[in-house]
Amino acid sequence: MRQKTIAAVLGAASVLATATAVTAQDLNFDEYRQMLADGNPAELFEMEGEELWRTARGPKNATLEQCDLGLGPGVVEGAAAQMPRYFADTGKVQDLESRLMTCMETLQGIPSAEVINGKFRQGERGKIASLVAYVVTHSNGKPIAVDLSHPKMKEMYAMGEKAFFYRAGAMDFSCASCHGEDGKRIRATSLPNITTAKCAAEGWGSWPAYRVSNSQFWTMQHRLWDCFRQQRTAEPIFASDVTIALSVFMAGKGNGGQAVWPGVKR
Amino acid sequence: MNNQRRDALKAGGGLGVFGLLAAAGLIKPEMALAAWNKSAFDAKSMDAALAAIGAGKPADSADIQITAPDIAENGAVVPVGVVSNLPKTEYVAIMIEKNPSMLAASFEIPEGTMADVQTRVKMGQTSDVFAVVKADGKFYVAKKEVKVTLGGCGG
Amino acid sequence: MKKILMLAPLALCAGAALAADLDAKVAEMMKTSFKANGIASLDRQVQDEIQKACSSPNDPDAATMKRLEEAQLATIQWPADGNYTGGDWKEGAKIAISGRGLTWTDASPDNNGGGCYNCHAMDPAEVSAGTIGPSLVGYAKLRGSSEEVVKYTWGKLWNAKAYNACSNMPRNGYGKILTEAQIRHVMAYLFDPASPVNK
Amino acid sequence: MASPMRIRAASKDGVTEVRVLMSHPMETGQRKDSSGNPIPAHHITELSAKHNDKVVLSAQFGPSVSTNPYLAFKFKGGASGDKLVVSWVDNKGESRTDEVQVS
Repeated sequence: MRQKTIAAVLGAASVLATATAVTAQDLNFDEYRQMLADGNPAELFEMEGEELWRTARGPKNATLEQCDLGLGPGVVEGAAAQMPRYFADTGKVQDLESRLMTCMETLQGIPSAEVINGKFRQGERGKIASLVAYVVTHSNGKPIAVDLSHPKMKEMYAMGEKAFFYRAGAMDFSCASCHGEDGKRIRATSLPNITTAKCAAEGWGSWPAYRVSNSQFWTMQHRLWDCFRQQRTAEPIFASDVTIALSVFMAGKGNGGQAVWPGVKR
Repeated sequence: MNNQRRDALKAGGGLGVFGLLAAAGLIKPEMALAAWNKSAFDAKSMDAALAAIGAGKPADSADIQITAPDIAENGAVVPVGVVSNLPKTEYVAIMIEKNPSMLAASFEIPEGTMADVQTRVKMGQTSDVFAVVKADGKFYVAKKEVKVTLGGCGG
Repeated sequence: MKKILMLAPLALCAGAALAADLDAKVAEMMKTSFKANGIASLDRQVQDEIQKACSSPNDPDAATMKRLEEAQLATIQWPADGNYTGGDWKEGAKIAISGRGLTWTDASPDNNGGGCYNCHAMDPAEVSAGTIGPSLVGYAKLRGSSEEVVKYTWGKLWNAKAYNACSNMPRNGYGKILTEAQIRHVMAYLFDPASPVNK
Repeated sequence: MASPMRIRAASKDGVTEVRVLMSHPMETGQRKDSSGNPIPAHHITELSAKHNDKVVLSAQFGPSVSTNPYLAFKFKGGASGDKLVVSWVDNKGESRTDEVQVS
């Protein structure tokens, strides 16, 4: 994409780069990933999430069984595949995590601030992750089907696309620095080109995921938070507009692709 | 699905855990006495680890299959499966040559159970993975190399 | 875009106004959606000229690129004593491997890695090498160590945007990611005949 | 208390295949925390699986087994509705037992 011929030096460099293959080895992890797909430890979080969904908690001592994820109160089947979506009751575009936060506040009386100001994998935010594991499992294998027709969804998509290319921080990175070209890797990790429908679906449709490198279950909010950390920006606020906008952009771009939820990652 | 949780056994103090399990009728009393093979798990060389499980110098065998990826995306979780086609296989051990603790796991295979186990192990670096099998009283071995790579931004 | 312009100039005017509105909203969002944490302060969300110019799918026009590059070139600090490559390649290897530093989980803004392997192949024995940037395997063996190559490499390490305003490569020297001494070690890693990069 | 295991046991053509996921840190004892203090070893040491009243597998684990361990094995026999019980203990004396019906 951004290839430019500058000095003769760099011109020579690109020729030489093709002449000296790094290693003959193509880093193909298909076999490895296939072996992990059966018995994804994310199932342990899913079990916890299912129990949490049905457990009366919070000041109102209520369960989440009346939580409306967009398909009606209590409907979990297929709900995640259609998120983020515009919710009339909050007047906001919400992803799964921010919607669960709303349900916990309205049904159970658990203040959203506890989640927003909390830490990943701890307290109420940690509980949301387990709930996410449970909810997304009920959209596993379904096509990503995000409705972009509402004006607020359209706006979020447009803002997400802009945010995707927004360079900032100590290293000048944008999301596109790593996810804007086909077939690239950071070290041995392959990077989906989110600007294509196919790879946007692969990216969106494979998170949340269990990460084998640290044995943690990461939601998309967590994934984006750590992308920004590595981008060397300031810290994104949990469920803030930028996280929702990027989610709408990715999910919308990947519409029609298959969700493989929860995923398992390196 | 979660009725499992309700059957959870709360381990109390006092009784040794396996004693407690045995008392609860969940395991055989013999097993409660079978101690974890500390010297084998603490062994710092392959020879010492093999000696500690009583394997000595096992013979190479083509009847042992190791299922593991040629290349792993992360060393924290490497799937390893062992199938032994040796008659009367009674024991299977998985060892990682370049790990600080070489013996990863061992399995007692009672009669009626197939010599076909899978688990996942940590690997600090590219290494040979060994499957040591005891069949009809004798020890055999097979190995397979697994390459371990590094990913991510490293920050 | 050009076709739309010819067919419906009015719609474009409206579109341009909306686009400016959108840009303003996005710039606002890129501040209000973030908070300072440790060394990662909120001013990181404010774009400088380069970041702003390079925040769309396409690079700016050639004249703009040239102007930006000239300004970046002027920021490069060349070694006062002319010592470009006299670092320790072994130290350079450590810097090239380490991707650490400057995140909100790093306590200090100093002692950062260069993260070179995140994007580049260098030592051919290192399998886990990224491909966002070109392979640097055999760097000096293939390019030689002429003054031109050495100076270009120093400049590229110090401020990659001087040679391509919208390069994906961080501005290591200008951005205080690496110190001059660290850059010299990385230079040695690239140029020392004993370095595995050149084996 | 330790979190529940996810156990699946399916019988087909006279063979029951068992797959178990355990929730456990499997800490090696070789890592350090952010302040540089060593994190003590904490890992499952022994595991057993019983079909009705018969032990069908017993295992010993060291710290090299991955966090949240996975185990799969097969035994002859077993029918839909049979009881399958898996128990583990770790080096700190914590334990967990879960059971499922063979499907």
